[in-house]
Amino acid sequence: MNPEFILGLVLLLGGTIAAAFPVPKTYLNRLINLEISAWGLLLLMLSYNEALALLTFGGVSALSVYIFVRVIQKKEAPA
Amino acid sequence: MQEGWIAVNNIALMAFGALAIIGALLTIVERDPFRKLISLGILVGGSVPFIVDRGLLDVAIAVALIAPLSTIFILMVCGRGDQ
Amino acid sequence: MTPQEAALAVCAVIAVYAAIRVALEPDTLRKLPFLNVLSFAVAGSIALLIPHPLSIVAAAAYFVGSTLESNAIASTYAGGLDRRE
Amino acid sequence: MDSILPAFARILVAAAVCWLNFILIDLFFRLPAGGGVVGATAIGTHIERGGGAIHGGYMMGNIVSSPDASAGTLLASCGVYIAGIPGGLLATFLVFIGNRICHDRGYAGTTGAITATFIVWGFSQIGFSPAEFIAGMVIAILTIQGISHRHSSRLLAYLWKVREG
Repeated sequence: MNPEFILGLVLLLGGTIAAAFPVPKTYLNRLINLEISAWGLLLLMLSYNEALALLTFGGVSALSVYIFVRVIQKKEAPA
Repeated sequence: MQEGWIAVNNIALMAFGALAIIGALLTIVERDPFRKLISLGILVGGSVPFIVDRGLLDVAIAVALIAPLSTIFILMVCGRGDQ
Repeated sequence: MTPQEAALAVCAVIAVYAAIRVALEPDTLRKLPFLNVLSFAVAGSIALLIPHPLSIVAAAAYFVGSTLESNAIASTYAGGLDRRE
Repeated sequence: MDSILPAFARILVAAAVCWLNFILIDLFFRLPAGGGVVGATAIGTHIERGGGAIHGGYMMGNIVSSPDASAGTLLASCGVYIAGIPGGLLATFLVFIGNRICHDRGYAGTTGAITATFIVWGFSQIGFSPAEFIAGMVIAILTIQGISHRHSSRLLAYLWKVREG
């Protein structure tokens, strides 16, 4: 139980709840709150000392944010 | 002296953990997207020293360069703020 | 108390102070100078935590990334995306 | 080797040296004249709206949105702390690359990093530690950007008026 583990769990749970129930209920707020839980998962992986997993997760997380952004742009565009 | 060094390191890491908690709470509480992204910057600043303290410096470099990239991606959805 | 410990303590205290000032500032664009103070403090403590040659690169990468983020937020807030898009 | 001054007094001396270094170089490269990018101009306007002076606001906006002499001083102190003079020159190169990424010419940051490298190295020969200069630079940027935007922007505008003559 090192500090990274506890901090990661707190961030993961808080970010997930905040992404499920965002206060102004927009897609953008859900996406930003999802970033909190992404950082919590990164700290959780850090507590197991997995360097390769951290690198891969960082890259894939940025890629998935880009895909979400494209989806939101297509959804909110005036048809 | 060695114990003193470890103790100061631990106190500094507690401060950075507090930084991450402040950033996460602020990101959840704020309502404007720009203010949420600035608070996310506080969260990143609190998390990177934990990666450095483990000795994973290459991971820290990659993460510190990828985090602003995803912020810029999110900014593509935000319109301009109220002047 | 060695110089490294004193410097690390100063950096950590200033980082927490800057975060509290960011939380209390009402104007959105005037939050960014406080965020800049925070990234100075974090970049300094990255170099102070582990004295290894690669940590210069880590501190510079963190600092440049944070500056780029502030720049993009300020440009988008001021009026439309800049030419980076 | 033990110096007469205690650690925190030496940190304050280092803060004064770093403050003079980066303020003089930023004034020399005309940072308060105007915003370099759109975001810097917007930050200056908001600071003026909050009761500050416009030229000080431009300079604070430029410090926020591109690595200038203050960032050069900090990273050069980190480099000298870790690896001596070569570390400082490596930090200078990284600051130059960072300036290029942020759409800036990059003269202020590079010059500040080079002068700071030799200043910090010189002070480390007479009993100061480079770690104290890292903390000193953080305190120096705190006095400009983090205490009160109104008063620091007025101080910077006054210095800019003095430099303009």
